[in-house]
Amino acid sequence: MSKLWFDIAHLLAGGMLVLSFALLYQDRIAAVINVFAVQAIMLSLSVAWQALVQDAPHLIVTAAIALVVKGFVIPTALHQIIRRLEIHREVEQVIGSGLTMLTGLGLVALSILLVQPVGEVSIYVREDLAFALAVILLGLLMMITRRNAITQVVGFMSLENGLILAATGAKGMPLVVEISVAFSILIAFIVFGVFVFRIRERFDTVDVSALDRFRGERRDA
Amino acid sequence: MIGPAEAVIVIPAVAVPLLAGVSSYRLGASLNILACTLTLVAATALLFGEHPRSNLLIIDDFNIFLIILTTFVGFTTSIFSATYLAHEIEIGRLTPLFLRFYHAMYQALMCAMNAALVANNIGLMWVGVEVATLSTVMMVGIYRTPEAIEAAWKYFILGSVGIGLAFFGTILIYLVAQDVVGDGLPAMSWDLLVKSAPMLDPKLLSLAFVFLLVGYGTKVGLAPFHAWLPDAHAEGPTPISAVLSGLLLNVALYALLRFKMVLAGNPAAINVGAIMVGLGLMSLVFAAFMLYRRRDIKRLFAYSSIEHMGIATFAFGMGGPLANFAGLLHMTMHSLIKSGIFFAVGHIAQVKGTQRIAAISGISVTHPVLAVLFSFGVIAIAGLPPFGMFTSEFMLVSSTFARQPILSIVLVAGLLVGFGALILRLQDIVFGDPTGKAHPAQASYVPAYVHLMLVLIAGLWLPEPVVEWFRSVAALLG
Amino acid sequence: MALIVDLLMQAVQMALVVAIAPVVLGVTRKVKARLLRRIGPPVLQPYRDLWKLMHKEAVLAHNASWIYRTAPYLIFAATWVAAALVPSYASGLLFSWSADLIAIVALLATARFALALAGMDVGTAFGGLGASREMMIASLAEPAMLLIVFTVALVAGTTQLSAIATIFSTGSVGLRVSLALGLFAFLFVAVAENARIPIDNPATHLELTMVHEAMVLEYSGRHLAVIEAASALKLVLYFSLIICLFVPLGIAGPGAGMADYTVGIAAYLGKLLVLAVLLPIGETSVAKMRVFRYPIFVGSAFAAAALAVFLLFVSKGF
Amino acid sequence: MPGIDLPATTGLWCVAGFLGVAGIAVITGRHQAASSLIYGSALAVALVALGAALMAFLRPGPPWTLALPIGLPDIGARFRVDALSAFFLVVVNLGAAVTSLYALGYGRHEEEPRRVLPFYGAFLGGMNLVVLADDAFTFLLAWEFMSLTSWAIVLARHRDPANGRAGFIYLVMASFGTLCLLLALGLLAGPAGGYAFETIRLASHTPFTTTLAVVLVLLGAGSKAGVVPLHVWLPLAHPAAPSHASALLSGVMTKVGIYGFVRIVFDLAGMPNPWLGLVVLALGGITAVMGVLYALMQHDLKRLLAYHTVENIGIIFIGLGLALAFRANGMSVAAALAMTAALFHVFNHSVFKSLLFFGAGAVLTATGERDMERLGGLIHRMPQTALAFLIGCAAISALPPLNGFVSEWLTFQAILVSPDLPQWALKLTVPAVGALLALSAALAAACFVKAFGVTFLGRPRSPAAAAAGEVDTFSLTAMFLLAAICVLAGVLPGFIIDALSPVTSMLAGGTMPRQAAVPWMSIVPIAESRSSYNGLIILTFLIASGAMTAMVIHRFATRATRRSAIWDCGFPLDAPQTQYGSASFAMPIRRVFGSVVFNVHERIDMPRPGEIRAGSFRLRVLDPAWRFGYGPIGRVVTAVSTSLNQLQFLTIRRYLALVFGTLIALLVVVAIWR
Repeated sequence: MSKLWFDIAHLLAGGMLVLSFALLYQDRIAAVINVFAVQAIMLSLSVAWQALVQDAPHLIVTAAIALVVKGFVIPTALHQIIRRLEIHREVEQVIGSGLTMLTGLGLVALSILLVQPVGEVSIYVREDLAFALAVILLGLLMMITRRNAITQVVGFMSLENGLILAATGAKGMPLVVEISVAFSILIAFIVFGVFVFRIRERFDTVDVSALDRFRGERRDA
Repeated sequence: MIGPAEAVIVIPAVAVPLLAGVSSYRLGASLNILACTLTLVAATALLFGEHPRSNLLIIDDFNIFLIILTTFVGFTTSIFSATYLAHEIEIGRLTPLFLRFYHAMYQALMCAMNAALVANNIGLMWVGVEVATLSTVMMVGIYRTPEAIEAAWKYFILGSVGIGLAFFGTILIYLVAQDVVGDGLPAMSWDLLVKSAPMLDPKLLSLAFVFLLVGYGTKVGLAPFHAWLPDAHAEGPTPISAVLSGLLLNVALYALLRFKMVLAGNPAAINVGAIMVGLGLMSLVFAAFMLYRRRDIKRLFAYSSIEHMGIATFAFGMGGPLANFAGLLHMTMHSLIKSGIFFAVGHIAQVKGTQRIAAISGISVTHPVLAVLFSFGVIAIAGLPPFGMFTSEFMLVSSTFARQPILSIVLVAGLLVGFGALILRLQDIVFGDPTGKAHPAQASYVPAYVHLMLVLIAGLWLPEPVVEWFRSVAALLG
Repeated sequence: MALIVDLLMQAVQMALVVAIAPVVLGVTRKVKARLLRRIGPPVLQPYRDLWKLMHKEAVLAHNASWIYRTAPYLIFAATWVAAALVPSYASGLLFSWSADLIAIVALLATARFALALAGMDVGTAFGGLGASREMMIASLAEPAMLLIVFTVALVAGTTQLSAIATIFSTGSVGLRVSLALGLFAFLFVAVAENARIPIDNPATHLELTMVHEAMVLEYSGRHLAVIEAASALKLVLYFSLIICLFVPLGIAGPGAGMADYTVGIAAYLGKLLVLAVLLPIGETSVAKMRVFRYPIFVGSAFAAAALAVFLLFVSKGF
Repeated sequence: MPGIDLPATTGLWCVAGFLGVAGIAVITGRHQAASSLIYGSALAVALVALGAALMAFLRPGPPWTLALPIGLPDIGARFRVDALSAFFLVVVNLGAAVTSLYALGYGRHEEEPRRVLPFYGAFLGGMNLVVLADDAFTFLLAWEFMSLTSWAIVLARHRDPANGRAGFIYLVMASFGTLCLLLALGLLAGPAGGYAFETIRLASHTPFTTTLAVVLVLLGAGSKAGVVPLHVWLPLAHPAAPSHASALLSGVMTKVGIYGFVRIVFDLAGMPNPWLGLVVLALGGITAVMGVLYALMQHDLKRLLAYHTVENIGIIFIGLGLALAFRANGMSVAAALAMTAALFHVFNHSVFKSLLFFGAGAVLTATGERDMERLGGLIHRMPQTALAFLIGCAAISALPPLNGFVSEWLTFQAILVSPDLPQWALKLTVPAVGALLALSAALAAACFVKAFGVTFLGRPRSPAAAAAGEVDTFSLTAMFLLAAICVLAGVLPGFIIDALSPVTSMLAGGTMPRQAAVPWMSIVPIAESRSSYNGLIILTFLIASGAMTAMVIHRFATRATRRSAIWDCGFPLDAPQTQYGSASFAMPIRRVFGSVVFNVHERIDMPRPGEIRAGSFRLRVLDPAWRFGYGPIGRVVTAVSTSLNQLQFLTIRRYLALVFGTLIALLVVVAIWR
């Protein structure tokens, strides 16, 4: 296929990476959710593009799921939650965003370093892979640098975006659709959990006020 | 027509909706046992006849004994859980509605684990492991106590991250294999992967393994990915602790080993052994020290599971026929003993009405039979003869010292530290003046005794076929 | 015929040591008295004492056990057997090989064991006091003694007393540093073992200082007689040890004739007399020690003997 | 040919028999007559085993071997009876038989027989199996099984927290030992895993391997035997068990530990360097003196005996160390002498230590007291026990003409040969060790004067002691049997020495001169000119001269005897506390050695005259092994576990951070690695 097609694929993947950085940078929850929605849409675009490139129609399903579930349903749900829990102005970071950014850059460098040296695998898959890996690592980074449950969920979801990106990048990989469905269910569970257990603050406890005394084997037991 | 290999997946799968529909918990429990029995029968049927490989399923020396082990422990646990849950219902800790859910999830778990074991496809195996994780998450939280929910939540989050990383590793493996084996299912099937291992790109392979190690290592409970394990064991219902420790950890380790086989076939790939040795030793030593400060009896044995998974991982990391043999034996013995211990612990916690070690003492006075059962279990898990774990630790330590004296010193130190903690708690619980209630436990000791009997036999004599399986697998593991 | 003679000689040896033991004691007492400007009892007084004791009734405490009654005989027997095995006037006697120097030391330990038990039998404060102090002293004196045995054995290449005597009497050994040290140590040990000043005073009954007397405090009559005889015998035994280890001159070797034997006996008696005179001189020239200074006294003997042994291990030349 | 493996087969059947006895005990444990049944059948099995062992020991042929298709795959479970194992089988089963006999009476007083009976048979079986085993796996399995069963017996009186502590320390130390042996055998077997002793024996080991293995075995077997500073568990665990079990633990199981040492070091590990002999020697000397000093400080009769076991182990190790040194220098006769001395002492100690523990058990059943400060005057109440115990005391104090003296005498003779050793360090160590040995012998005498004097002589110090009564016939029979052996082995040592010669020729490559050839049945270590000893004649002389004296006295003296009150220098106090007790007896020796060896704290509170309050005397003796060895280790473990324990309470985010960190680290590794 012509080079252009790959460049577009790269563009989309690169766009996701940039959005991951935006996620890291953002510290107001509402904004974070919006950025994530954009990333999800970007993902669905790139998946759709892959479907076109690999002429694998079933990938369209994945793209659709990504668009609908992660682009619209979940963001709206999250917006509702934060409104319900009155934390939409919450600003919470463990380490300053500047440092986070630097770490993020380091991670990107690392992932490129890891994937770059070319083997038999065709070049563009490689570079796609580098982007995907970077997105994953950044998502993980986001999960551990945010105290707020919602932002952590978002971090996990962007990690999962990276996974889908990689999976769809792998030509002719079976079960991709099923797996993306499974992941969406998983995320639904998490969001559901956040909602039901009313996790206001962090993943540490289901409910700070009620549970600090209940963490397994308290020191003072 | 479905052969036994498919049956071990299909039977539980069918049982799931069935059990979800049954309202009477007695009927549910017996149906549960029935399903497990059928699965066990199907599994034993695997011993006979040929099993043609497909791109999805495969039966070879490696997974056949694990399948039988899994179905067997699943079966005994189902018997145990019947009596256990009856008691839980009595004291009103659970409602029949939850039991319906519980039984369904139990079968889902069995189905998932069997799927992961018989899968010839890394994707299918991944799905199996993840479904198993989710179903156990459900059951860990079933008591709805704040601790239980918190434990389930921790398990859920850490598990999901593990899922993600493992999946990325799987994708990488596919990508690597794709160029050699070709697109689609073949590029994901074990036997082809192992066969074509030498041609695969070593660098990407190593990268993939790192993700798989972290992903599945979280399931195995290796330190520092272990955090979910102790709480999940301590807060969930005891039968689930039994299958978690006894089976799920094994399945995850099995997955890791399959990938190790692939890398072992590729000399240019990174030295997996060193990494596994490091993680194994870390888990062993860490868990050994953690054992001392445990106040909750189930959490205590959860940490001992971490310790033993560490030992097994260390063994496979060392490699070589003896160490691999020891590792396989260790896996097997651990799942039998540990589930047996959890049976005993469950009964103890029920009769004493608490899981706090400080509140349990002198059960050899009040419940001699239970005490003997428990003591034998702990003695076996501590690696004392004449039980099977002594054999595996004998092979491991002795063969290691001849090759890596320093490592084996660390290993021995860790073993000794853990040993001390276990014996200390054993004496606290079994001996001394009795505390708490003395009323007889209504419990079925049979499953636990069967487990210990098997372990005892294995300690004195290993059947020929088992030795053969272990040998061939050990050779493959390199 | 030869066997008869041998048996006879052995018997003579046994009879001899028993017979002369009291008089040796008597001599030491007489000399000591003289040194203190006293007339002192006649030399044969010990015999009279024994005879008197034998004809007094024995008074036993109500709770005295059979150990109390048999101990004196066991003590005497052990000491006697030991004394009989030390070549006095002739080496290579019939039974001399039945026990070597180590065994003789051990026989004395047996006697001490019995004595200490006898002291504890009645259950008085003094008995226990004596026993415990006796064992404390012994625990230092016995190793010293054994090290002396090592010294001699390493020089002579044997622990067989008569063999040692034979070798030394030839004078081929010459003067040795190690043996000098050994002698020095041996004298200390002998003083300690025989309850002489400065360790113990056989004449005193001042409760807090006595050791040997404290153990036999309850004894009376014939039992006391036997014990007294045994301690006299022990003194002779140590004298004979000194004689045959360090001055074995004039001792009758194996296969000697009557003449040699008579010479031997004469020489032996002469040497005994000299020692019996020397001992009190030494005793009167020092003062009694405090109980807890014993370790230093006996310890010095131990040290000397140990030094001797080390020297010999390093080189046979010393 | 048929019957060639008869002893091995019989041995295995006896092991099965012992296990069967254990099985019966599990079934019939509740029943009244259970204890008689169990101990009776154990006695029967032990006698059979003893017979087989004696047959193998006295009629030495080629080793009898046997392999069963169990245990490790391919290697199987191998068994072998050669001269060495035959000797130890005799020791083990002699102890087992006599103990079972004793227990027929003693066992009746057991309040919770179900906590003892099942493990008794298993324990005996385990010990036999250790000696029979001929491959590393079987050996260690039996070894650990032995520890495990004895641990259960130690915990029979589990309600006393002190016993719980004892059991814990015991099992941990035991498993430490097993791990050391495991490492040693693994090293000798090599990475290929040639675990059969035959393979190890034939393999050629590098000097480094041998040295390392010997050191590890010294740790492993030494901890089982009770070598200082690995002895701490012993004085805790041995007294905690019921007395007949204590006898087995102290008298027999420690010997199995010695067997492990001898088997691996002399038979399997190849030819070690003479310096190792020096190490073993020095350890032995230290162990002997420390052991007896600790023993002297004890006031608990059984603990005193347990500590004294440590001393005897030290003496045995002195012999073994000398044997190592001599063998390494090719002085085979001297090596044989030292080895014989050690093994002879193994036999002797198993006999008289069992006897003494039986005595202690008898006292315990009669009075319910172990504390010597509350005993006394028992010789009137239980004369037969007293007599047997006295013989035991005399024998263990190495007094002629009993057996203890013979083995110590042989050890001294071995020391006297050592100037011929070439190595200077050895030249200088051996005399020092000789001095230590002499010291320990003398202290042992003091120790047992105290043990017997305070317990059996004097006046009763408690009503329980005053009301005691003689024990049953079974116990007495057992005790007098052992006493008789003490005397016999003392007066006729030649036979045992000759019987040991196949062992020494196998392990030391030489033998002592044949004693049967020596006239008058005296024994000769090297040559008659050097030294000889004849217990028989000594005994005859003692009896003869004693009898003669008695006759003379009774002929010429008055027989008149009067019983009266104690004189006690004129002011007798009838309070039994005025007697010398355990602490006061040991006081002078404590003053001499105590301050040096261990920090003794004496607190004396003396009321001034006229004050109306009780005076008090407090004594605390601390074992330095605790202060400098085990205390710190325990503290370290606690500290580490406490600091690590915080990882139990992190937040999920932190746990995720851990995962993330590890992942990144591994990724970096991969990145660098290529």
